[in-house]
Amino acid sequence: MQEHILSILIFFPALAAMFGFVVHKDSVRAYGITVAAIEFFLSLWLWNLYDPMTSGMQFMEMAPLVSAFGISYLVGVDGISLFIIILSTFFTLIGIASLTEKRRVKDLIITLLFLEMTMIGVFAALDAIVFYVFWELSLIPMLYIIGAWGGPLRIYASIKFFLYTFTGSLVMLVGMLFMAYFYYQATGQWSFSLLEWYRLILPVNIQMWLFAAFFLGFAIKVPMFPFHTWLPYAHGQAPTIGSVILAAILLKMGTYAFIRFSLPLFPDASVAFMFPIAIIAIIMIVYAAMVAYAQEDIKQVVAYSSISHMGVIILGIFSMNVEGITGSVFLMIAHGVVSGALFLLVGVIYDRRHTKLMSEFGGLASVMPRYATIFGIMMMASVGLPLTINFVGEFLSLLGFYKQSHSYTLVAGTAIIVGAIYMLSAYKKAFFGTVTNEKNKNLKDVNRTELLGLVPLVVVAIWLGVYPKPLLEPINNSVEAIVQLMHDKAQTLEAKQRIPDLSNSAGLNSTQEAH
Amino acid sequence: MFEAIAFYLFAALTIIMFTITVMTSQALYALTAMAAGMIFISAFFFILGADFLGAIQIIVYTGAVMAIYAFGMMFFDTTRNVIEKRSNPQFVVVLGGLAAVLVVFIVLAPIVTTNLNANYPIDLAVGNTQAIGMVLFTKYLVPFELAAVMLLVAMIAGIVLAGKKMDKSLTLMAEEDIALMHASSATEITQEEAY
Amino acid sequence: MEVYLYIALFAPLVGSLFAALFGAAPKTYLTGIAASGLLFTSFVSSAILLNYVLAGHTVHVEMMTWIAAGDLYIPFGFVVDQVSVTMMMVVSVVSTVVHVYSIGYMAHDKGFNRFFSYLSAFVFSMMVLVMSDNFLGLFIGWEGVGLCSWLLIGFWYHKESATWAANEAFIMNRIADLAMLIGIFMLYWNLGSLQYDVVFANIATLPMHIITWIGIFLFIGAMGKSAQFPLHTWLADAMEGPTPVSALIHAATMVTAGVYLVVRANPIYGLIPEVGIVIASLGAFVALFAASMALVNRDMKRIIAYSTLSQLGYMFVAAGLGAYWVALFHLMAHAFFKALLFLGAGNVMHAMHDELDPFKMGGLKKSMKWTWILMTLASVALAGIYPLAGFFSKDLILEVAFVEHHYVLYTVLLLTAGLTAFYSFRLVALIFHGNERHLEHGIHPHEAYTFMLYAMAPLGVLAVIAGMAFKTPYYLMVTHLLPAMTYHIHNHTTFWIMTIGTQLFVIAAITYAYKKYAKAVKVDKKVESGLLYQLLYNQYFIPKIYDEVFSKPYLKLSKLAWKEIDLKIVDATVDGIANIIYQTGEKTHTMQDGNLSSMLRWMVIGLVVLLVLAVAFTAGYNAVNLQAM
Amino acid sequence: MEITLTHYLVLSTVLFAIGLIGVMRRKNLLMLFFATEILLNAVNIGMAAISHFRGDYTGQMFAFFIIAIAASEVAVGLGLLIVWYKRTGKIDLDQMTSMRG
Repeated sequence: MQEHILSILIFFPALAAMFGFVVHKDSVRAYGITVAAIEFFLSLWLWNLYDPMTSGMQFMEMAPLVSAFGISYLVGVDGISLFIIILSTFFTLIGIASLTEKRRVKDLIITLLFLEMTMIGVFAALDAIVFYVFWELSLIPMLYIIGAWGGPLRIYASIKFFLYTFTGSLVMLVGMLFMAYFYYQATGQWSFSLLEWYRLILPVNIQMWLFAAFFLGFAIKVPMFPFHTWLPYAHGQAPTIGSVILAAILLKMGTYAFIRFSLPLFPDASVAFMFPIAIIAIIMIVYAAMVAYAQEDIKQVVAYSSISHMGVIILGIFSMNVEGITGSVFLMIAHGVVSGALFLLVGVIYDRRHTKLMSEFGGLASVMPRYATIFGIMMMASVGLPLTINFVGEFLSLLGFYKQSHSYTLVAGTAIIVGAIYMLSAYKKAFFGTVTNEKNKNLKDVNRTELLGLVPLVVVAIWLGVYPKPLLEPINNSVEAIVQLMHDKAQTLEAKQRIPDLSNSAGLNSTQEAH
Repeated sequence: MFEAIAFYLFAALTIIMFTITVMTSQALYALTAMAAGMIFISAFFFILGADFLGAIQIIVYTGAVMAIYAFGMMFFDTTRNVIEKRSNPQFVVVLGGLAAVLVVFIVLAPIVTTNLNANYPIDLAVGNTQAIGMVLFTKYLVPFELAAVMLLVAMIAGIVLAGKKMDKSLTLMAEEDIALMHASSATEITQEEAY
Repeated sequence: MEVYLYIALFAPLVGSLFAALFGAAPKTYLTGIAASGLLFTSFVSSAILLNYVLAGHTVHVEMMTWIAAGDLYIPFGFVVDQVSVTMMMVVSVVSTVVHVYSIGYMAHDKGFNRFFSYLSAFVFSMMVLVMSDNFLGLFIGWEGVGLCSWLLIGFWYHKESATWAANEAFIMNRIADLAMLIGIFMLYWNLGSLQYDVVFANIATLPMHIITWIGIFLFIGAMGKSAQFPLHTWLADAMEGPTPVSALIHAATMVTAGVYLVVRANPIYGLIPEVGIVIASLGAFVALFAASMALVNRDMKRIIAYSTLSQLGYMFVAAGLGAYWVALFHLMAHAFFKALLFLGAGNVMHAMHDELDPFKMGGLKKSMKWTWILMTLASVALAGIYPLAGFFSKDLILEVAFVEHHYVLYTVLLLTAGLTAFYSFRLVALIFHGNERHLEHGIHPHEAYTFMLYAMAPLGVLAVIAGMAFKTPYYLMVTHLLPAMTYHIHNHTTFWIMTIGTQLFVIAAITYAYKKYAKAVKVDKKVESGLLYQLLYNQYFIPKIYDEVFSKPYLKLSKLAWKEIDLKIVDATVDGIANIIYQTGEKTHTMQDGNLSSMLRWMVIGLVVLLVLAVAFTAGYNAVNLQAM
Repeated sequence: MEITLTHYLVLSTVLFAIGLIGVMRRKNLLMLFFATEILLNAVNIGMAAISHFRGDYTGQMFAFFIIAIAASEVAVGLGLLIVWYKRTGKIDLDQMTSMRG
């Protein structure tokens, strides 16, 4: 079973979703929680089996699909994908456990389980075609969730979401095909295996084109400025569970793909595009933070804050050194936890008042103290306070990029200022002051179902902020392998210089660990 | 020399015949011109040594297809001129001409010919018909059978489609009844459209 | 000794978590007493550690790894050495006193339990800040105290002004924190470590301009926390918080963290005296600047806050001139008497039903005798009259400036000393002497609970003796770590002239203050409408300028970014592209008119287009190939 | 003067163009059918010529099947045409617009 654990992880939810159709309507919730819990424990078991000292892929499975073109079902995990997979199972569990939706619960749970399959599939896939298939498949359940359970503008939002991301991924597909064709030209064999592609050193000009093609697909998913406008609509219209999964997991697909595809495949192009992308990332950070500050709807604040944080992640990825990339991977997890929690929290108040406008609230801290406390903790985590989960990632990402450019980091660092501005002012508007709105006078504090979802998130947010080592270590090892690969593959002088060579400093590392 | 004369002669004849077919407003002229054109085309096949194909051309086109057309035209009023609304006749000619010029250009341009090997080389020792038979019943057997079935299907389809209401003979019916029949079918149509 | 270190560090955290358990529960004295008890434990542990350190040892422990990525390795490491133990003593003493005091002060507040939770959390963060053995650990504490400060300033969250002030404090501190992070980044990429010992051992190997930049960035970080100009406005506004908070956080401990940072990083600043001069000049400027605002203010707590600001300026002058131990010494002495002053102000506020305008008080010495005595004591110490604490620490800074030949700084500081004496006693005179103006408002003051006064007593004692008794042993201890510089004016005549001159100047200022305000308060309309008065009263219009130049335009810009750029440009472009495609379909669907003939024409057009493309591409391909050949 | 493949291809093209013009020009469905026959025959000439000049039977085979298809097309097409005529009494293309998009 151990050698097939990844396949089980990927297809168990889908299988369970199929069986979900025959489960009775009243017991489907319990069924969903059970399935998600089993899946979550499976993923924890995967973590337990995972060897943190190995940098390469583990639990690889291979089955040829179209052998003529070298397409095969190839999956595996390393330190980078492992925790995002666990995050996916974790959030599916939390999402189903704290589900407050009343309409067509059965369909929703089946959709979520199907979505879980696609998410894990994306992060486990090591074959470009398999990756692409899961990548696109993940759109469908999300489209369905937004379109069927969303707000009044749900059709517009879901179509925008779908078409936008779909357009990007088509360009990406073209890139993938060309990459495979190039591989064929170079080796005489077709292969879509990423691990095979890694071995290929592409000419710099081809790298540029391919990088651009992949970039569009990933950038829209992230979403990077100026391709971000689908996100506020999607979040604004999606039901709570949709926003949670979207923010926590789906956005990470883009940044994950940057690390998995763009960096190791096109090291020279990555270095060449580093500063343009850094500028985009800085725009994302500052601009999204400003827009978030101007919002009137609390969910939009969180939505734009996601964009702002994704900017930091991008910056970390393109720092091209171990500190920065490790930080950005960690920040993906961190942002998943924090933004997921914030969306859940917004959902709590939306369930009670059916509005998300901050002007409708005020003084909630005295009516709902526990809610305000949890929101406060998560807000502080989002702002990046040390000893919360976000800080570790944010610090490492910025630290990493500082190596590449001092002035850019200084500007990007304003993230910690502008982030505090919009978050604190939103918190102030919603929670502080006196209760002016009659409707808020008798609001109930968070109930047990909601706490079931929120408390684990708070625990994780603080636990990983204080003790990030269990995650950082495997991530670090895998990232080191990627950085070394990039350094070895780099052709231009600039890339050689910008990407550190770890093989020389290996001795230095061990002495440092010794003391 | 003889080949050249024959080619140019038949080329000119074919072009004239087909031009008439396309341009005339008399259906009968068009039919006749086309039948003639078909026969002239078979001449090319004979020149090219494809005797069997030439024979088929005459039999199938002039014998069968033209006969079907002739029968078909009996349903329509062929004595009158075909009245057609023309829109942008120049445009049509320019477009057709342009397509021709382009294809000619492609044909005349040096085609990169890299050792095309004949799959089924022509063996001059064997007669054309025999050779055709050899190829047709070995390599192209399945397509041949399929074509045969297709023809059968087409034949039945033609009969079924054209044979509707064949129990009523339009030639023997009184004028009023025909008008009545047309009217009822017209209402049928309007009903269908209503759906 | 490690056990004591952990007790000293984690006892406040335990207290905080314990109080947090009762966060939503109704008020129970248990939380206050437990938190105070645990802090006392922390204090005792700190004292034991102090004893240990006095014997010449230091304690350095590494609890566990925190962040390890790439070459970066940051543990939770704690060090107790001469500098940090001084801070630990200051923090634990003042916070224990403030905790006990708060049991009385907050007795009637609904958020009693919550308050103790926050307050103890603050002490924990402060302990982390001073005990950490690396820069990032310091940063944890740095942000932690920022968070607690936010929570405590906004403690009465239903007040708009309180929450606004809380956010202002947090955001302003964040601005400085960014600079500090950049400083940390520079240290890491240049030295490969953030541990104090590694950094300080290798800092001299770096090129000068990098050290300078590191020094500048770290100092900007310190400026935020210590509310130096131009990041000073939050401190006065922070007075919206409960008074014990002001005493602990915004007078004694947190705001001095900046000074602590500069002192701690003295091996860096020792290499860059030019930056030191800038720090000292800024400190002197802030000292005078803040004192001038305190002269006319009519809000008791704000006056004390400006006084704090002014004294922080003094500390930075000392630190900037390389007299690190002097800065730390003044930090300690100041913590005692300023906390005392604030707690006294708290008593007055309670008695006056939260009235803050001293012009509406007066003659309180009758009903609040002990408060009067303690506050007067604190004010005397603040003014720097022999033999109280302020004399030893503050006059020392004047001497430092003099000995180092920075006569401009010296003059400014001397002038400020006079102003300090004046506004301190203006406050004392207005509150405790003269007519009982508060009777007009129907307020009948009463003395605070006795145990609160007892709680304040240790601070009173320390304010008196801290300078006299501690100076020499402290100097001997702390110079193990800090540069041992003695500042003696060699010429005895000059020394005596200076000392006595300063004393006389200060006494003159006190006398003037008493004379002007002790009897009857005459409001001089002409002075008040004067430009200078208006300037000072409105804090040089700086908050207003910030509001106009930064806050409002930022909000406007944000609205613009959202409504105009995001919705009307970025999103509209996307929608526009979609619309173009949609419109194209809408326009061209007439092509599908169902007429076979026109469809055939379209087909032929398509054919022609394809043929053209074929010809063009073939020609292009051939051209390229021919070229290649 | 030798007749080459090119000659035949040009002739084929010219005939095809005539057919195209017919296809575009004709509004009468029956006449349109005639034009399509011309198109097919034009291609046939090309096929046979290529077969001849390349010495390969494949071209003739294609021509052969094209003829078969043309025959079927006529049978079915004419049947449909008659049905349509019986229903409407017209075989004018401009009237057939039920496929309007």
